[in-house]
Amino acid sequence: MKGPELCKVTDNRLIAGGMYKLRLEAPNVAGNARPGQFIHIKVPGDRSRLLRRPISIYDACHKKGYVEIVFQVVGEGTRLLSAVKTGDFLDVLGPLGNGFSVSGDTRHLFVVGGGCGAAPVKFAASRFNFTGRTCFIGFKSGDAAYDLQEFENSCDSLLIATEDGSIGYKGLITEVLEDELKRNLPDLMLACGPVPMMKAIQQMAEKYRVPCQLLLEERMGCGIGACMTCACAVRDDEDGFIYKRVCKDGPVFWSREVMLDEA
Amino acid sequence: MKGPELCKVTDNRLIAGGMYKLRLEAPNVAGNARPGQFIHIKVPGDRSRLLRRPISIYDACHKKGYVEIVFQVVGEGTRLLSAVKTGDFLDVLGPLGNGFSVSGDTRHLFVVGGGCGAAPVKFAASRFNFTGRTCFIGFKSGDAAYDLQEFENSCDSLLIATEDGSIGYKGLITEVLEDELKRNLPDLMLACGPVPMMKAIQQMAEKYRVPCQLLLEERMGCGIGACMTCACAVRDDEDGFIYKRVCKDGPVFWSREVMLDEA
Amino acid sequence: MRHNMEVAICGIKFKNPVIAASGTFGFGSEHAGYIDLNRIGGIAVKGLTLEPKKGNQPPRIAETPSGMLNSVGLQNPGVDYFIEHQLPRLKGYDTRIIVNINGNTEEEYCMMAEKLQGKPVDMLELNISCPNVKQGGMAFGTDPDTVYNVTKSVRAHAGQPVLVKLTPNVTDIREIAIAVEEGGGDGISLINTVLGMAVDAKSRKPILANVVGGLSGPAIKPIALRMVWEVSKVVGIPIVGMGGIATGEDAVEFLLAGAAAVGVGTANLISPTACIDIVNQIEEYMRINGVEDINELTGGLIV
Amino acid sequence: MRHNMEVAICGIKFKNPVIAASGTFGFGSEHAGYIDLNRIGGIAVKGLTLEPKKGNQPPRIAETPSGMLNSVGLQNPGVDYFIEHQLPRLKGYDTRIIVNINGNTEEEYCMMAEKLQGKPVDMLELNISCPNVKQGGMAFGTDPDTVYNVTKSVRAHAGQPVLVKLTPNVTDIREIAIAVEEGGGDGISLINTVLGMAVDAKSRKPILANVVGGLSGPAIKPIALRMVWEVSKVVGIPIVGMGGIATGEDAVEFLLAGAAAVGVGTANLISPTACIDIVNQIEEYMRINGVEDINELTGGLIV
Ligand SMILES: Cc1cc2nc3c(=O)[nH]c(=O)nc-3n(C[C@H](O)[C@H](O)[C@H](O)COP(=O)(O)OP(=O)(O)OC[C@H]3O[C@@H](n4cnc5c(N)ncnc54)[C@H](O)[C@@H]3O)c2cc1C
Ligand SMILES: Cc1cc2nc3c(=O)[nH]c(=O)nc-3n(C[C@H](O)[C@H](O)[C@H](O)COP(=O)(O)OP(=O)(O)OC[C@H]3O[C@@H](n4cnc5c(N)ncnc54)[C@H](O)[C@@H]3O)c2cc1C
Ligand SMILES: Cc1cc2nc3c(=O)[nH]c(=O)nc-3n(C[C@H](O)[C@H](O)[C@H](O)COP(=O)(O)O)c2cc1C
Ligand SMILES: Cc1cc2nc3c(=O)[nH]c(=O)nc-3n(C[C@H](O)[C@H](O)[C@H](O)COP(=O)(O)O)c2cc1C
Ligand code: FES
Ligand code: FES
Repeated sequence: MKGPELCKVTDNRLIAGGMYKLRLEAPNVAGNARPGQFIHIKVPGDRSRLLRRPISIYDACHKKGYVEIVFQVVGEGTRLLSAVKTGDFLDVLGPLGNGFSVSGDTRHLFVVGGGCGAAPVKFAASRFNFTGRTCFIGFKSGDAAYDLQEFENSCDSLLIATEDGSIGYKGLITEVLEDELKRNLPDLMLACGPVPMMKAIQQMAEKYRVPCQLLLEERMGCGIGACMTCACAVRDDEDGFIYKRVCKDGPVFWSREVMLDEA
Repeated sequence: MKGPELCKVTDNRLIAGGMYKLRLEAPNVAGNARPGQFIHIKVPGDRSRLLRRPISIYDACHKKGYVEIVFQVVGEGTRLLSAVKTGDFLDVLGPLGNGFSVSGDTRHLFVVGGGCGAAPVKFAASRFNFTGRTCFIGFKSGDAAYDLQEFENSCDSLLIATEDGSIGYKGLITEVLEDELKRNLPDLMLACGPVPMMKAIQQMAEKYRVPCQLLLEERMGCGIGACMTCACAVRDDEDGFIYKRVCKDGPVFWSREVMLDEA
Repeated sequence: MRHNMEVAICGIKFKNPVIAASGTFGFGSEHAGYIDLNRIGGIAVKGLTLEPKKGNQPPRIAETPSGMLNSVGLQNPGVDYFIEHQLPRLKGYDTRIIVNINGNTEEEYCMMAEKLQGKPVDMLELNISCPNVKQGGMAFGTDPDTVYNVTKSVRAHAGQPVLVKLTPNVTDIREIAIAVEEGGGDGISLINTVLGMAVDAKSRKPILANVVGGLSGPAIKPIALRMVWEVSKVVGIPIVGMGGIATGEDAVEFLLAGAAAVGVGTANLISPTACIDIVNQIEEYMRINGVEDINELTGGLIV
Repeated sequence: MRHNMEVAICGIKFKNPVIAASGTFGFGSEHAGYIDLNRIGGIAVKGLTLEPKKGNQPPRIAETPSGMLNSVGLQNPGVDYFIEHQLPRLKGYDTRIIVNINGNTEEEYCMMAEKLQGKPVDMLELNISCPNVKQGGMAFGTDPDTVYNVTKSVRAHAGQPVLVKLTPNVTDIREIAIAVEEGGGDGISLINTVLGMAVDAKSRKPILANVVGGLSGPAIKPIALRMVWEVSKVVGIPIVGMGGIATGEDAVEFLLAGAAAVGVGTANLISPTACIDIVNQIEEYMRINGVEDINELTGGLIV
C-alpha cells in the first residue's frame, strides 16, 4: 500500500444534472482497483475542510493507468471537486475497502444502482465479464441519467427506470427489479443507492432468497479502519448487533447481515 | 466607499529574490488611491486563513484602472499570493488608511525605503510630482533590489545602498541618508522599512529637525478602524502615550509622535 | 410572500436577528461607510469601562486555523465619553443599541448601568468575562454565585433589559446560565472568546504580546452551538447566540439550537459588509426552505 | 551533525517525541500498512474499557471549520481481548506502547491497571474524560478531588508509569493538573477533545446521532497550546501535548510551550503517513534552526 498520492486530473465534465465524471492519472490506484472499492479524496482549494471524501471507483484501466469516478454535487466538497480542471492535481488515497465478491461459479448476476450509486455497480458489471449480467439503474429523471452507452456496454441486458418516466420505465427501479425476480432469479445481486432503495432490495433478497451484497455509505474519517467513525450495524448472534467499519469491513456487506435501520 | 471587490489579476511576476509585483484590474481602488495607503487582500486558496493581508499600493493608474503592489514572501499568505496567476481573482478591500501628507509648499522631499518598504515611498515620490525629490532605497543585496528604473523615473535623484555592496553604497541606506542630511536638509522626509531603520530615521529626524512621516506596519484585523487590534503607541501629554490604530489613524504617522519601542 | 424577520428579545423588537457583536464593530461609524446600519437588527458597541482604558501592548491579533486570537484588552474611551460623543450619532440610526459594559468590581458594573439609565440605549450587555480584581483575577463569569450576585445588582441599577454575556471557559455553562436567570437577568448572550495562545516556532515567541488571547471565528462554532443548545434546555430567558457565524446558514444553525437572535463578530473583521450579507442569506434560506416566520426556527432542531 | 530526537518521559525513553494519539490509530495495524511503526516515538492505543463496548450510533463524525467532531463512544473489544489478541503483535515493534484506559468507576480503572501489570506495555494513559457513574455522569476529569483520588488509586495498582489525560472542558486546567501531580501521576497528557456540536441547517437535524461530540483538529490548537503552557507553569511532571498538531512546526510549538512529547490525533485520519511526516518535519526544523537536542526546545518559549 502507498500513502496519499497527488494525481493529475485528465478530464472532468458534467455528464448529467449535477453529476460529474472525473478521470485521474493514477497508475497505483488503477493497478489494484476492484469493483466496490473507493478512493478517498482531499477537498481541493479549501484547507478548512479537513476530511477526505469517499467516492466509488467507476472505472479503472490498469494498462492506461487511469481511474474514473462519477459524483454528484451535494455539498461544498463535491462542489469544489466539480470545479477542478484538467491539469489540476488531487490528493488521493486508495483504492480502499473490500469490493464486491463474485465467486467463479456465478452464472447469472443482477446489478442494481440508483443515481450516483449506479457508478460502482457499473464497474462491477463490466469487470465480472461473463454472460448473464443484467443491469438495473434508476434515476429521478432523464436529466439525471448518465453515460447510458457505457452501462449498455457493461452488461448483457440493461433496464432503466426514471421516477418521471422521461426515460425507460416510469417508477422506481426496484419495481422493475421485482418484476424480473418474479420471473427469474440470479445467483447474486449487487446493489448501491439511496437508503430507501437499499431497504427495498434487502427485503426482496430475503423474500426471493437471492444472495445479495449492498454497498453502504457512511460519513468517514480515516478510510483505512483505524478511527471507528464509519460504523454500520451488523447482525450478531450474541449481542443482537455489533458495529462494523464501512471503510474497512465494507463498504460492501452481505444484505442479510446489515441492519439498515441502525445505520 | 465600497465593500470588498473581486479584482482580476493582470500580471504577477517575480522581480527580485522572494519579491513579487502584482497588478490588479481595480478601477475603484485606482481612482481613489493615495501614496501610503494600502489594500487589504484575502488570502487566495486557503479558507482556513481568515485575515486579510495589508499591502501598500506601489502604483495606481486612474485612467487605466489598475493598481500595483510589491510584496515579499514571508509566510504562507504571501506565498499563496505569489502563486496567483493572470486571470485569477483576488478579494480586495481598499484603498485604506491615511496616506502621506505633503503640503503644497514642500519644495524639497526625501523619501526613504528599505526592502518592500521602498514600494509605498516610490508611489509617494512619483505622485508628488515637483522637482527636488531625492529617493533613498536600501536592500540586503543586489538580488533583493527591484524595479530600479521605475525608482529612477519617480524622483530627481536616486541613492541606493546594499548591505553587501553588490549595488550602490555598501552599508545601510540610513548612513547614506545621514551623509545627505549633513549637507542639505529637506522640507519633509517620508520613510518606510524595517523597525531598526525606522528608529534610526526617527532619531535623525529629531537630530536634524526635519519633519518626517513614517509608514508603520502592524498585524491587523478589519483594516477599517473598528476592531482596535492594530495598535501603535503614540505620545500623549496627559497619559504618556495612547494607542492609535495603524489602519485608520495611520499607517502614516509623524515621526515625532510614534513610540517605536512600545509598538 | 413576505417573510417575517422580526424577533423580540426581552420585549424589545429587533427588525431582524442579526446583531453586530461587541468589539468587532466599534461604535458603528466605520462600518457605516460600507453598509446601511438601518438594515441590521442591532449593534452591540465596543466593550466600555468606567474609566477610559489604554488596552494591551501590540501585537494584539494572531491568525489561527479558521480562527483568530485577540488581546485588545478592552481599549475604550470610557462610558462617559461614549454617552457624550458616540451615542448621539448612534441613536440616529433605526437599529437597536446594546451597550456592552465591563467592570472590575460589582460596583463598577452598577455605576455604569446607572449612568446609562434614561439614555437612548435599548439594552445592556453585561460582559462578565473580564478579570475580577476583587476575586484575585478569577473571571467573574466562572463562578455561579458571583454571576448570580452581579446579575442581581446590575438588574437593580439598570434602566434597560440586561443581557448577561457568558464566557465559554467554564466546566458547565448550564449552571452559569441558571445563575443568570435566577439573578433576574433578562437574557443571555454567548459565547465570548475561548482562551487560546499562538506561538511562532521560528522566533520561539508567543505571537501576542499578552501571550494569551481570545479565540473567535469559525473554529469555535461547534463549541458555541453546543453551549447555546445546552443553555436553551435549562433556561427560559432568550439567548443571543454567537461564535463563528460567517454565513446565513451558520446563523440559522444557532437559531435551531435555541437562540432567539445571533451575534456576528469576527466576520465583521473579514468583510465590513458581513452583517448585511448574513441578513440577506438568512432571507434566502427562508425563501428556499419556505420559512415564513423566523421565530419558527428558534429551538427548532429535530432530535 | 546528528540531531538528538530522543526524549524521556517518566524515565521511559522515546526515540522521538511523536506519539500517535489514542483513538486515531486503532491498535496500529491499519497504519502499519502505510508507515514503518518502528520510526514513531510511541503509540497510544484506542481507548479500552473493562468490558467490550459497542460504541454510539452513527453518524459518528462531522466536519467543522478546520476541525472535526467525533462521537465514537469508545467502541473497543475490551482490555482482555486487547491483551490476548492485539498486544502480542504490537510488542513486535520497536516503539513505545501506551495503553489508554477508561472506567465508569475508580474500581474499573484499577482493575484494568492490574490486568496490565507485567504485560509488555510501557505506560498507562488514564483517560478521565468519561462520565463518572458514581458522580451522576459528571466527567471524572472536571473535579480536582475526583482527579486526585482516581490518580492515587490507579497509581497504587499500576505496574507502569501513569499518564493522566485531561479534558479541556474545565474552568481551570491548572487545578486539575496539580491534583494529578499531588495524586502521584507520573505525567499529564492534554488535551482531549473539546465538547462541540454540528447542525445541518437544511434538514434541521444535528449531524451526529449523539447530538454532541468531541472537537479535534487544527481548530483547537490555540486552546491546547494555552493549556500546555498554563499547566507547564504549575507542575513538575512531564507533559505530552496534543490538539490540532498537523505539521512539524505545530509539534515544535507545543514543545516550546512546555511539552516533553506530542500526540498526533486527527492528522492520522487525514493522512495515514502523518506521524512520520511530522517526525521528518521536526528533524528538518532542527536542521534549519540549528537545534542539536530536541530537549532544548521543551519549555523554550521566549516571553
Ligand atoms: C464508500 C462510499 C462510496 C461513495 N461513492 C460515491 C460515488 O461514487 N459518487 C457520489 O457522488 N458519492 C459517493 N459517495 C458519497 C460521497 O462521499 C458524498 O456525497 C460526499 O462525501 C459529500 O461531500 P460534500 O462535501 O459535497 O458534502 P457535505 O455534506 O458538505 O460533506 C460534509 C461531510 O459529510 C460527509 N458526507 C456527506 N454525505 C455523505 C455520504 N452520502 N456518504 C459519506 N459521507 C458523506 C462528507 O464526506 C464530509 O465529511 C460515497 C460514499 C461512500 C461512503
Ligand atoms: C500598512 C501595511 C502595509 C504593508 N505593505 C507591504 C508591502 O507593500 N509589501 C510587503 O511585502 N509587505 C507589506 N506589509 C507587510 C505584509 O502585510 C505582511 O508581510 C503579510 O501580511 C504577511 O503575511 P503572510 O501570511 O505571508 O505571513 P504570516 O506571518 O504567515 O502571517 C500571519 C499573520 O500575521 C500578519 N503579519 C505578518 N507579518 C506582518 C507585518 N509585517 N505587518 C502586518 N501584518 C503582518 C499577517 O497579515 C497575518 O495576519 C504591510 C503591512 C502593513 C500593516
Ligand atoms: C477583536 C475582538 C474584540 C472583542 N471585544 C469584545 C468586547 O469588548 N466585549 C465583549 O463582550 N466581547 C468582545 N469580543 C467577543 C465577541 O463579541 C464575540 O463574543 C466573540 O468574538 C465570538 O463571536 P465571533 O466568533 O463571531 O467573533 C471581541 C471579539 C473580537 C474578535
Ligand atoms: C476519532 C477519535 C477518537 C478518539 N478516541 C479517543 C480515545 O479512545 N481515548 C482518548 O483518550 N482520546 C481519544 N481521542 C482524543 C485524541 O486522542 C486527542 O486527544 C484529540 O483528538 C486532540 O488531538 P488532535 O487534535 O490531534 O486530534 C479521540 C479522537 C478522535 C478524533
Ligand atoms: S473511517 Fe476510520 S475506521 Fe472507517
Ligand atoms: S485593523 Fe481593526 S482597527 Fe485597525
